Formats: sequence, structure tokens, C-alpha cells
Amino acid sequence: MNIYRNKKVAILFMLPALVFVILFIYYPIIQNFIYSLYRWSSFSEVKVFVGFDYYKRLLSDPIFYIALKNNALYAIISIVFQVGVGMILAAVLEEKIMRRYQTFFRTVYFMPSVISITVVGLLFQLVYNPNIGLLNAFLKVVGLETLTHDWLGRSDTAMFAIIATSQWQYIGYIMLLFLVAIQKIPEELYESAMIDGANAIQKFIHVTIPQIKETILVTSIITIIGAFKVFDEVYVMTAGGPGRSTEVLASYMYRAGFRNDEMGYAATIATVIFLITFIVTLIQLKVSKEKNEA
Amino acid sequence: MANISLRGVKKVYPGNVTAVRNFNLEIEDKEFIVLVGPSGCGKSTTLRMIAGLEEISEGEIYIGDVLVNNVHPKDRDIAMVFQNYALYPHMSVFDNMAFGLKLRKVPKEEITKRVKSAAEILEIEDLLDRRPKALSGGQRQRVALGRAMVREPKVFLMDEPLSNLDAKLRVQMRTEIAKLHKRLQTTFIYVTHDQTEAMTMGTRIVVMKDGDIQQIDTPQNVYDYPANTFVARFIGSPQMNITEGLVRDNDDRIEIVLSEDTIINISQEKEKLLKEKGYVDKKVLVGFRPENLHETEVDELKSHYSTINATVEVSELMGSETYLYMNKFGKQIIARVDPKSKKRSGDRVELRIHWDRFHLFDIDTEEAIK
Amino acid sequence: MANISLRGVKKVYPGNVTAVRNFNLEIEDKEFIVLVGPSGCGKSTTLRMIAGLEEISEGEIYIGDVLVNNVHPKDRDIAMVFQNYALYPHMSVFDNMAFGLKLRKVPKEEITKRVKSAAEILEIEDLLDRRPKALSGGQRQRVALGRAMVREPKVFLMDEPLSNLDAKLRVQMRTEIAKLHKRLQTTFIYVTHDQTEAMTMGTRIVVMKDGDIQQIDTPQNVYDYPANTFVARFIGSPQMNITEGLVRDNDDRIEIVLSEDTIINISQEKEKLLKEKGYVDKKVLVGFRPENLHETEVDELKSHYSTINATVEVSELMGSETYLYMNKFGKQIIARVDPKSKKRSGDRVELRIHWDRFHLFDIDTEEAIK
Amino acid sequence: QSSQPTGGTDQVEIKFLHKWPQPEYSVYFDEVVEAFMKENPNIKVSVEAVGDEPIKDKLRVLMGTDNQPDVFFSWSGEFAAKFVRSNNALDLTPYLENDPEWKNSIMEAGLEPFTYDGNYYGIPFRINGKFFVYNTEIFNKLGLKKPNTWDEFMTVLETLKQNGITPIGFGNIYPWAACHYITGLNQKFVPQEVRVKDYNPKTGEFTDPGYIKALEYFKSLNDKGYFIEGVNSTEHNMSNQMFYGEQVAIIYVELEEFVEVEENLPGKWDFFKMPDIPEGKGNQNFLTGAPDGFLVSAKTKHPEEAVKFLKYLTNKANADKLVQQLGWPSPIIGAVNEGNSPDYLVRGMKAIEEAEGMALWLDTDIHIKISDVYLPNLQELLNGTKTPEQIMAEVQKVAKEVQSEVE
Amino acid sequence: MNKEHNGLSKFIFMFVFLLLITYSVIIIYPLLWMIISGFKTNQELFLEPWGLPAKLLWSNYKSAWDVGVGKFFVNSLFVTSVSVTVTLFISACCAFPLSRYEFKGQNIFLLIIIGGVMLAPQVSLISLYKLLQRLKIYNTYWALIIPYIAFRIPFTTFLIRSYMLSLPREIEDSAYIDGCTSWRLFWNIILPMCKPIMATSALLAAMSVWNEFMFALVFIEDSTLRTIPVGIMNLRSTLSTNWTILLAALTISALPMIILFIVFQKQFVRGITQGGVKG
Ligand SMILES: Nc1ncnc2c1ncn2[C@@H]1O[C@H](COP(=O)(O)OP(=O)(O)OP(=O)(O)O)[C@@H](O)[C@H]1O
Ligand SMILES: Nc1ncnc2c1ncn2[C@@H]1O[C@H](COP(=O)(O)OP(=O)(O)OP(=O)(O)O)[C@@H](O)[C@H]1O
Ligand SMILES: [Mg+2]
Ligand SMILES: [Mg+2]
Repeated sequence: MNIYRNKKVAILFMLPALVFVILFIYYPIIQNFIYSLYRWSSFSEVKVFVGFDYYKRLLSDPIFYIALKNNALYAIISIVFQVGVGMILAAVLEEKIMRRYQTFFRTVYFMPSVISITVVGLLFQLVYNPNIGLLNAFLKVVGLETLTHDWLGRSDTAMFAIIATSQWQYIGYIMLLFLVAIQKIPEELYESAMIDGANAIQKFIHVTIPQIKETILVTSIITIIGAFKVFDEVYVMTAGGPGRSTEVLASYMYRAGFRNDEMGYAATIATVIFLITFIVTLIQLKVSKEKNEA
Repeated sequence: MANISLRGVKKVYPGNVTAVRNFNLEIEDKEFIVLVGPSGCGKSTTLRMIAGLEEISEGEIYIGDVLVNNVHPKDRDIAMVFQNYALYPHMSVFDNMAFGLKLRKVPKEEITKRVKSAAEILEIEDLLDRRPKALSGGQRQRVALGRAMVREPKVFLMDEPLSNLDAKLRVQMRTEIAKLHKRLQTTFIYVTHDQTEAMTMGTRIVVMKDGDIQQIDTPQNVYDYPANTFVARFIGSPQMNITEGLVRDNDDRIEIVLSEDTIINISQEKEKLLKEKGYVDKKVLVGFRPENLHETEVDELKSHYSTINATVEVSELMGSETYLYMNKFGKQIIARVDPKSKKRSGDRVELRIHWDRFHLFDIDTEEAIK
Repeated sequence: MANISLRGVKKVYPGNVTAVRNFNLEIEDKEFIVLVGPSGCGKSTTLRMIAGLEEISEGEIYIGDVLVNNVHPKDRDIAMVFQNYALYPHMSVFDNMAFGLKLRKVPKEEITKRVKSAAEILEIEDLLDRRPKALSGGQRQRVALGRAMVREPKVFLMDEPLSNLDAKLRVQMRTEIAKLHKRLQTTFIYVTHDQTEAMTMGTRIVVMKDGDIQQIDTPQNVYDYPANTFVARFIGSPQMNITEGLVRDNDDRIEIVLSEDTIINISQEKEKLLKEKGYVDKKVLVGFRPENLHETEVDELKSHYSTINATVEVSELMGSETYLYMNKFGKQIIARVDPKSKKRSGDRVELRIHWDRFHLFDIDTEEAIK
Repeated sequence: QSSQPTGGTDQVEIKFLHKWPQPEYSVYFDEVVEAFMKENPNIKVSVEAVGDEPIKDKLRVLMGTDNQPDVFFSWSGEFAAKFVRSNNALDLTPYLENDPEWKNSIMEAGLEPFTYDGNYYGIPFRINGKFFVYNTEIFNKLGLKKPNTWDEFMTVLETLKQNGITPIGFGNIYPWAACHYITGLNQKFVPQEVRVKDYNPKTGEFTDPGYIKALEYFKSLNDKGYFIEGVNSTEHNMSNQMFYGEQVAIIYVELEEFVEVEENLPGKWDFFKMPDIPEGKGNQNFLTGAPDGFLVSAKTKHPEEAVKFLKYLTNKANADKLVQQLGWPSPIIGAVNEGNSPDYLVRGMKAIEEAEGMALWLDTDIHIKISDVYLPNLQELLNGTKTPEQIMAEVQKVAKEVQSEVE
Repeated sequence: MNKEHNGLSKFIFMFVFLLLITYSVIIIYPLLWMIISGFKTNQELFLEPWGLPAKLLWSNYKSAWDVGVGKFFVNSLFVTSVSVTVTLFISACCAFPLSRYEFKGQNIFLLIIIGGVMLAPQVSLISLYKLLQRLKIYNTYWALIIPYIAFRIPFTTFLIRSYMLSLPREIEDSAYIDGCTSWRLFWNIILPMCKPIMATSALLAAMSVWNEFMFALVFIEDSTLRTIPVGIMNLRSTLSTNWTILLAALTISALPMIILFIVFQKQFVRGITQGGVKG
């Protein structure tokens, strides 16, 4: 027998989690999928079966594509900054000379993620404000007057402004996950690498990264999923505007369901969000697995 | 040039554990220094300080005349075999060995060549693609060794690199390390608890105890002239027999009384020494190694020999040799005799020993009398 | 009752690495079995299968007549010393040792007593409060050993438990393990690569190679009658010299020609054997151990001895013995002689060897001829 | 009195959901409820309050269940109509008919927006109009007067601008702000019957050129620089603060905000309606604004008690209390009067009463799907990323879709 | 070595350090802004958002507290502590076999569990609402606690699992030999080694539960059961928002998380799994 193959014990351990997840996450999802096949509004009891009509409509809905593009943008930028910068920050703070100051920095960097998006949204509305905002003021001070802009009010920059806010808020959060992962790496591997002649960057590439692969996977999955689920930031800062330029899938879903009263359409968008994140996750799991096996 | 000099080096670990205290050692270029000592005496700590992996609490370390206290390990040009291997779990055996070379931008073919050849020597050619996790203990250790062997650094540090290998392989590896030393002509510092390794490989042996150096000398000298009873007991297996004896002036000849029936003669130099240092009529510690007790009659000058009569309690056949355990002078005495010895438990034996083979120590300081 | 029986046990690791193949062994209750073999031959794997930590690919394992293939390790009542220690990093040394007892609901005072006494034996009383991270290699190993020692299981499995200890401590520990065995009267299975341990501790030795058993026998028999050249070479240090020889019928006496100037006589039993098995005029492998080559004249029956003449290439002084390396029969021959030998590089020697000391092997199968 | 389902001391519970959790407001409701329960010991009113935005979600979720509050807040117009269409709102006509005194105490302008197919479904609680509020000091200094026509308005704005004062504070991060302008402009540009027809989901076409004109006029305010910078990233609230800080001369606010204006700029302000546009084809005498109020759930088990509570809430005494305590304009006739209210409130109410009708907030008056296209596009309009024609084309398209969906 | 700074590396250190400090300022400044703004009047906030208040309006903090932040606080504390504790426990239990065992269908279970990460909770709002009513826990603390647990489990499991994956197998082996049942192994060996990730997960879970808004809004009707975010959000409405009180309230509500973080710092133990195995 193999002590690590005892399926009964394994399932026993997982049972509570499974019950919760299935009952309170999957059951609603399935229901959600069923909802997406009907035209209904939340306050009427009549449901009209429309089959996959909403799915067809979604595919020809230009706003859906705007939202999709925004989410993708969100995902890409977040991967670069939250995962990339977060990881580097963590590695820098774990360097021996930095350890003394680590507690301070990690506390500070983590702090924004504790704060409610309401404050952060308001704060950054003010930061981006063309008249009184800090950002434009700063640009003027450093002589980049030409770059001043109505950051949230113009379609070309609004999305980036929101995404930037998110980065500000969550880099520290991701950094913390990396910190925990890096602290777990046996010191002797670094010692061995130093003896092998590795400098800080080489240690990072050849020891740290391979050792925190699993965390990289975890964090990139959550940032991507987070990017596709993003709602609060948009809702608080621009509500999808100007025009529809910062619409994201979740805000569009919200708008469809809770503003326009097309619950079926909202459920459709929700299902699509689920599908996208599901596929992205699958791909990532697969890629990481192949890499591990190679 | 890689002479290494440790001056007053001290290491205190957090929790106030003093692992090394006042360590002074001058290592010539190309020397092969062996550190020995009981478990926990600070051998690994010393190596790690030389490598720069452990902060030095006090003192200075020079490598090739450069004070390296504040030099980063990567800049010390050192190769090291870690006691606990410290292999990169995410790299194949090949990559583990090649990593140090890659970082030094050694050309690819050269890397392959060196790794292959080291792998061959270590008999791990078949394992190059595996991850450390899929290796046996000894195989891991060989990879750790290989990782150092492919390099050509100024200094090699090896921390019990052969402890998990079988005797045969160990002999091979010992030879290979010796060859490596010869070929590269660099300084080696080598930790081992294996007598044979210590005796055969080192140009000098450093014997440590509780963070202190006990003796630094060539292997033969450490064996022949242990500085104190600790070294005497620690080096050599089975251990040296040590017993008390009274120095007696008997008609102008100095002799030592071990027991009523055992009085030993000593050489003239020793006599002079004892007299000069004022040991006459005092007690000293007398040591003699099991392998210097002979069962057979000797034809040389009888006066150079003393005789110990005892009864065998246990005789242990070890294949290539036989140990006889006897109770004498109130303690257990061991003799290592020819395997053809027919002596068994209960037999009486008469063992002879040459007067050059006695070691004399002060009874209080336990230092050798010289 | 803890007789253990392994029947046709096989282990294939993922990646199609066969670590153990067709392992058959019946272990009596209270036996002290020692597993030896070159690094990577499957010793640890075998132990791990007995412990239930590794799935058995094929075959059956019984402990005390119960088929345990599907019994959980915790229910096998086993104590084990892991080759790589496997200490609990988050627990103090005391807790590491006490954990197994706590799980078994041993009363608190009893636990403290046992742990304390084991710690004393292992000389780690001062370290009981430390975490494994703050220990030296040898100290960690002793904790690992202590963890097993406090238990009173049906079976002890020890995987190179002394490899990181110095000779002196190792001798002490060896004795302690022997005492433990005597006191608890349980079955021990012990992996080591140390000749002395294998020879002195085991009631039987199992010699393995590449996952196969080569020989199972008492230590003395393995040494004296190696089943094949592998065992012959593996057991004994320095290794047995093995060379080819032609079996020749010379006037009704069978002799073996090793080289033009070296023709050896053999005992009558051996003659008979060679004749019966039809080796006359065929080549065989002849082995003889370095310690059986004597420099000195022998007074016994000359005819029982053969003489080998050679020139010393290297002479190695090892303190308690001297090795002479010679080139002969186209290969290197080693002799282990008295340390008083005055032979140095370039000197000619005449070495004698008793005819009982020759080992004969088939040249193709390399099995002992018997 | 009302029919008691079971006699005796059995208490019935009615749930009351409003949208003013802020303590300075909620205290009013708590007091009224307290008093009501004292008078009617057999009725227990449990109050819940959630804020402005959350209540929209809350209602939606609650409507699909049996847990509906018996009396709940709703905006007038389309927002309320939704509940009617989905049979969630109780028809209050019989109750009003049975109690003409009650009915007559309420302004028609307040009741009318809660009608659907000629029946009353809601009782107004507040009534609101939208006015330009201006800084009298600045106007006096520059010798400016309240404008009556659009042209005068433009002159005023231009003068302000020439004098280095940003004319209008306007925060359109949530485009309902722009929509309030368009509500008025549409009303002034589009013939009344066309507009009414277009705003009806069943018949809406939005092809009248007046809609485009309205957008153009609105856009010109921004293009000429009469709005502050970055309108699409400014909150309404923040633009108000700019007015209070005398950084802008004019803001466009609702009647209920007058209290706040007075608080921040006491005595230094006045207000005017949206100026007339003579060339506009619509009725110039309407006022932008709407009532909000309460509906009774169609599923309520205690309609009598619920109505009773509603009646109590909107009686004259409580309306007076509302005006006095919170300074909110009440649709109860005579609740706002010189005796109990500040002058500005009385004048504001008068303007509402004088108006021929009310132009309900565009976003609550047209079908939500149309407004969902219309409103965001107003931001695009201001940014210059879409032309009025493009926007109306989109609106027309969605109007057509809506026509086919609403049976 | 640690103290080593030759010219170049000293320069690099200073440079990096400067970057880190700059980033800290970028973060601290807004936080200070939040705290300071809590002392301002509404007008000061909007007209001079970056200035200092003319006088410190402690009353903002006081009124924030009086508005009910105090009461909400207790609710939040209860809901958060129960949710986080249960979540951690269940997730750790679940992560254990997923990381340490091999069994058929393991990947499917893994997918089922972490699949939950992918769901925007908004999606399930209505179905959950109905479900909670059917379970008769609507408008109780459990109406929040249970969904919070459910939605937190996937990510927490995910985190803990990836940490557990890297713990050395040998230590488990040795625990089994010592006589551990799977449960004891989990409880006495694996969990203690997971301290850092447990602390992190607890922190992250607490954070998200503490700030959760949508469920708290919809699943709780009774204002005496409200949690902080809904309480605070109710202060905000389109027309008249007393922003500065809101900010004061938010500062108060962020405080416990910050304190929690500082407390949990201790659990970030470097090298907790080190020294156990050789090789
Ligand atoms: N997890 C694994 N996957 C694949 N191969 C393995 C694995 N573990 C061990 N092996 C291989 O199986 C063989 C036997 O290993 P084992 O650990 O039993 O050797 P050993 O006799 O204990 O050696 P040593 O003396 O070096 O410890 C070795 O060749 C090793 O490389
Ligand atoms: N990190 C640490 N913290 C505290 N004490 C330590 C630490 N590392 C080692 N020590 C202690 O310092 C002493 C010297 O340790 P060191 O590893 O140098 O011994 P060693 O000579 O290599 O022994 P071994 O032969 O057992 O490996 C030991 O007593 C050990 O317990
Ligand atoms: Mg060591
Ligand atoms: Mg092994």
C-alpha cells in the first residue's frame, strides 16, 4: 500500500471544503447558467426561455468586446506589475542587507490592500483630477506640462488610470505572498549559489524563481482571475465611463442585471466570465505542469 | 596564490553558543589541511567562515593576503562541498554540477566536458538527467562533490564529502581528490571523521575540540606525538590505551610503575626529560597504542621492550586483524594483533611493547611531556 | 515476535528505475541484519519498503507472519533512523525525540526519563532545547538516532545512523546500539558502509549490488568465503587483489600459474574441486587479500605457502599499518604489512601467502568455485 | 377604521424600506415611525434604510422573493413603472379614491409621475426641481442679472469667462448629471406630444431633430469653456464644493440641495430656472424635476396597515415636520410655506407649482435600456468622441429594440 | 557578506534603498491623507484636498463612531473572526491531501476547489440569496459567515496547498514511523510548519471579509447585524455625502486590519522548515 494513496482519508479531509464549495459556489453557478437561458427580471416571476439567444447577442455586442479588451489589459498589466514587481520587491527585501528594514517596508507596502476601495477610489479621483490633482501638479513641477491630462475623464487614459490604481493597491499584497514563499527557501541553496559564484540577480533567477514557481503560478492565476472579476475599482472610480471606455465584464454584467434588468443577459455574461477564467486557469495549470515535468 | 590565514577567529551563534574560539591557523598555498574533531567541535563553522557564509564574530581571515572578512562569498573564488549537500532540487544532476561554471561563463563544450568527466570519476554518468530527489544518499553526496570538482577555484572546502559512501568508493574518491589536489595545485581544507582520510590525505591535520585547536601538525606527527591525551585518544582506532604510572628512580635508571607486575623501561631521552621536568616520584599518564602491543617474541634488543601480562577477556576477529580486550591497570586495555593469533577469551597473553611507543602526559594538564 | 520475511520484493521507481529486484530474505526474530552494498544499490529503498514508506512494486513483506503490504507504517510498530535524519524542524530536540512516545501515550515522566537517558548516551543533553537548525551535522544525526532509541518497537530500521560521527563517538554508539539490541531483544535491520560496523554488529550480512542480493551470510563467512568477486572486492579494505591464473596439471599436482615467476600451490581440497569441476587447463580468477601477504619468513610448512616477488612502487604509512603498492600480473597489487616494515619505493619484496588464503572464482560467472 | 385581520392584541408587522440611513435624516423616519406605533399599538413597523445606490440592488433582489418590504422607496417614472409592470406594486387608486381628503392634500405634480395606465401606484414624499444656483456677489460685481433666455444665459456665461471666472461647476463622472441638462433641453426642443410618445417604451423613436439640437446646445457649453475642466472626472459633489468655495459662479442643482447651499454660502446666492429657448419647439414652461416617494408591495399581507402607515407618513403634520426638520420640499400642499420654511424653499416650490408640468429626469423617464445608451454617450459627447448625430442614431436603434421587447 | 560594501555594491544598495523609500512615500502619503482628511471639513477636502486642515475636527471621528461604526465594529469582528477561523481550518484540511497525497481524481478535486477562485461573487448573488432563505439563515450572522467561508475556501486552499507542496516528504515519513495517524500528522507536523502561510491566509481572508460589501448589503436586513462596510457605505449617497466623516469612519475601520497585520508579522518565520533533512 502506499500511505500517500489513501483516497478515503483524502476525501474525508476534503469533505467540508467540498460541501461548502459545491453548495455555495457551484450550485449557484449552475443555477446561474440556467438563468442565462431565460429572459427574466429579478422582480417578475415570469421567465421566458430563450435558449442561447443571449450568448448570440453577446457575441455581437460591441460593448462586450470593449469590456473584454479592458479586462485583458487589466490582466496583462497586473501580471507585469503585481506579479513581476511584487516578486522583485519580495526578493529585494529578502536580501540579507535589506532584512533589517524588511518589517518596515513590508508593513508599508501591504497597507494599501487593507484599505477599502471606497477610499482608494476617492483618493485617486482626486489624484487624477485635472484641476487639483497631484499627478498633473507633479508633471508641471518636473516640466512635463504637455503630459497633463484629464486622466479619468478621457477615454484614452481612463482605463489605464484605473489599472494603475489597482497596481498601487495590490503590489504589496502579492509581494507578501512572495515573501512567505521566499522565506521558505532553504538558506543553504543560496549559500551554495554564492559559492558557485552567483550574484544577487543570478541567485534570483536560478534559485529563487525555480523555488517559488508554485507561488508564481498561484499569484498569476489570482491576478488574472482578479483582473477578469474586477468590479469595485471601476464602479467606484468611473462607473464604466467616460462613455463605455472603462466598462469591464463584471461592471457590464452588473449593469445588465441590476440596472437594465436583464438578468438573463447578466447571467450570460457571468457564465462567460467564469468560462474565460476557467480556461485561463486550465492553461496555466497545464503549462506549469509541463514545465515541471520537463 | 591562496595561502589562507585565520587570526583569532571566533564565532558565537545566536543563543550564545560559542562554536569556534580564538582560531589561529596559517595555511600555505597548495596545502591540504584536514580538520578533525568530535561532532559539534566547530569544523563546519570554521569552513563556513572561510567561505564567507557565516559572519565572523571576532578576528580576521585572509585569503592570499587579502582581508576577506567583508568579501562576498561569490568573490572569494571558493568551491565547497556542503556537509548536507545543498543541491539545487529543481536542477538536474548535470545542471547542479554545471551551474558554477555557467555563472563563470565557461564555454558550453568545456562545461559538458568537465561535468562528464567528473561524473565518470564519481560513477554517476547515468544519473545526469535526474533530479536530486530521485537519488540515493550516496549519490547525492557524489553530486555535491562533483559540483566542487568541476570548478578550478583558489580554495577547496570539503565538509565530510565521503561520509555516505561505501569503503570501496571512498578509497577511489580519496584517490581522485588527491589527484585533483595534485593537478590543480590549490589549497584544500577538508573536514573528515575518517582516520584513514585524515592520515593519508592531509599535509597537516588540525585537531579541534569544543571550538579550540588542540594540535596542528603532519599526520605522522599527530599520530606519533599527540600533543595531549585528547589528541592521543581521538586519533587512532581502537583508541590509545592510557593509564597512570609512577615515575621511579631505580638505581639511576628511571622506570615507570604501571602496576606491581608491570614496570616499564624507557629510553634515555625520555629519562632525561622526566628528570629535567621534575617528574621523578610523581605520577604521569602513560599511553600506548593497541597496534604496538605484540604477541610475538622479538629478536631485537630486549631492553628496549617491556612486557605486559594479562588475561584476554574478549577477542574480536575482524577479518584482517584481531582485537584482544583485557582488564589491566584497573581499566580495559586493547591490543590489536595478527589475525593468526590463536588467543581466545581466558587465555593468558604476554604482550611486548617497544619503548619508543610509549607516550607520556602530565597527569594534571594532560599535555604531552616534552 | 518479529521475524521478517521478504518474498520476491521488487521496487521500480517512476522513470523505470529498478532499485530493488527480486529480494528474498528471511529474518529471524532478534536478528541483527546488516545491509551493505555500493551507493545506490537499493539499501535505503529496501528499508523504506519494510517500513511501509515506499510502495512495493511486486512481492510480499511479512512482519511476524502478517502480510504487511497494506499495513500503514504507523501500525507496523517500527522505529527508523533516516539516512537524511528527517527531523521535525519546528520542534526542539527534546520534542523530536519525545514525539513518538507522546503519540503512544507513554506517561510524561517516563518520556522525560527515556529521552534524558538517550540524550545522555548520545551526548546531546545540552542540546535538548535547540531546534535542529542550530545543530551540527553529527548532532542532527544523533538526534535522529535518539528518536529511534527511545522507542521500543518490534523492528528497528537504521539507515547509516553513524555516518556523520567521528571514529571515537562511532565506537561508543556502536556499543550502545549493540546494548540496545541486547536489551530489547528485537529485530534490527541496519544499513552501513562501514566495514567494522558490518563485521562486528551483524548476525548476518546482506551484500547487495544493483538491487540484487549477492550474498547473505555471517560476517566471518562473507569475509572468508565471498560468493563472488563482487563481494570479495567489496568486503575488506584495502580490496582483495584479484588476478587471472591458469590451472595447470603438473605431475598430478594442480597448480595455478599467475605469471611466469609466480606459480601457486593450492590445498588438496581445492585441487580436488578444480579437477572435479573441470577447470584444469582453464583460466580462473585468483583472489587474495592484502593483509594475507606477509613480508616475514614463516616457520610453518613451506609448501603451504606461495611466494610473490615484486617491486614496491609506493609504500603508504598509515600509523598502525603500512600498505605496499606493487605492479604485478599487469595490475596493481596491494599488501598490508606490519608498520615496522622498512620497505620503501623501489625496494624488492618477497611476499608469502598461505594456500588457505586464496579465493578462486570462475572467470566467466565470477562466482566462487565450490 | 381598517379591518383587523384577527381581533385583539395580535400585532401585525410591516416592513418599511427607505434610502436615508444618514443619521441626520434617518432620525426623522425613526421619530415618525415611533409616533405611528404609539398611535397604533397593533402595528409594528420595522425600518430599514440603505443608501442611494445600494437600494437599487436591494430592491431588485428583494422583489424576486417573498421577503418584500411592505412599504418601500421608489423614484417616480420608469423606475416605479418597472415595479408596476412586474406586478410588484399595489394599485393605490382605490385607497386614494376612498379618501379624497388624502388625495387632495397631495400636489398633482407629485402624484402624476407615479401613475401608470391611469392608476396611482405611489405616494410622493418629496418633490424636486432642478435650478441653476448662482453666486449673487459675483453676478453683482460684474453687473449680471438672472438670464431669462438662452441667449442671455450665454452672454452671462461669456462675461464670466472673460472675467476669468469659470462659469459653471459641473461634475459628470456619473452621467446622470449631464442627463439632467438634457432632460430640460429635450423638453424645450422637442414638441411635447412627440417627446411623450418617444419616452414611452412602446412607441419611442427619437427621430425628432430637437434631440440633436439639445445635444448640440449642451455640447456648446463645454466647447466654449463654460464648464470646469475635466467634467467627466469630477463628482457632482466636488463641483458643488467649488461653488461654495466661490471658484465657480453657477451650479445646476436640485431643490433639496438648497439647504446645503444656504449652509455653505448663506445669503450669497439665488437661483433661476433653465432659460427659455425661443426657437425650441417644446413647451418652455415645464420644469425639470420629479417627485420620489413610496410604493406598497403588491405581495403585502397587510395592505390596510401599510396604506395606513403611508398615509400617516404623508399627513400634513409630518410633511411640516419634514420641511422644518430636513428642509426638504414636500409635495403635500401647503407644507412648504412662509411660516415654516426658508424663503428659497418657498420660492422653489412656487416655481414648481407655477410650472405647467414637470420634465421627469430623463434617466428615470425613458426605458432603462435606452437610458443605458443615452447616458454614457453624454460623456462621449463632452469628450468630443461622438457627435450628436451618432448618439441619436444609437438611441434610435436601441429604442426600436425596446419597442419590440416591451409588449 | 552582510557588511560588505565595496564601492559599486554600496552604490547599488543606496540606489535600491532610495527606490524603496520613494515607493514607501507614494504609499504612506495617501494613507496620511486619509487620516488627515478625516479631520477636515467637507469643503476643505474638496477645495484643498492636499492641504492641512485649518483645525482638527475630532468630531468627525467621533460622529463616525457614533453613527454606528461602534456597533458595526462588533458585528464585523464577530463575523470576521468566525469566518476566518473556519475558513482556515477547512482549507488547511483540504489542502493537506491535495498536496501530500496522490490519488485518482486528485486533479479533478483540485480543479473543483480552486475553480471556486474564478467566480465573481456578484454572479451568485441571487441564487445564493434564495438558497440562504431556504436554509433559514437569511438575515442572521450565518448568512454572511457561510458564504464568506465558501468563497474564501478556494483561494485559501490554493495558497496553503502550494506552500505544503514544498515541505519535505521525509519529515512526514518520519512522523508515520513515529506512529502518527494522518490526522496527527496534519495537526502536529504539517500545520506547525505551515505557520507563515496560515498567518498570511488568515490575514488575507480577514481583509476580504472585513471589507466585503455586496453580501453584507443583501443578506442582512437587520441594521443591528450590519457590518462596517455597509454601515459606512450607507453614509454615502449621491447628493450629500459627508466625505470627511466617511473618511474618518474608513480610517477607523482600516485600523483593525493594520493592527492584525502587525500582530501577524511575528508569524513570518524565516526558514521554519529548515534543518530537518539533509540532501
Ligand atoms: N525517488 C526516486 N526516483 C527514482 N529513482 C530513485 C528514487 N530514489 C532512489 N532512486 C534510485 O534507486 C536506487 C536505489 O536507491 P537507494 O536510496 O535505495 O540506494 P542506497 O543503497 O540507499 O544508496 P546510498 O548508500 O547511496 O544511500 C538508486 O540508484 C537511486 O538512484
Ligand atoms: N545556527 C546555529 N545556532 C546555534 N548553534 C549552532 C548553530 N550551528 C551550529 N551550532 C553549534 O555550534 C557548534 C559547532 O557546530 P559545527 O557545525 O561547526 O560542528 P561540526 O564540527 O561541523 O560538527 P559535525 O561533525 O557534527 O558536523 C555545535 O555545538 C552546534 O550545536
Ligand atoms: Mg559539520
Ligand atoms: Mg541510502
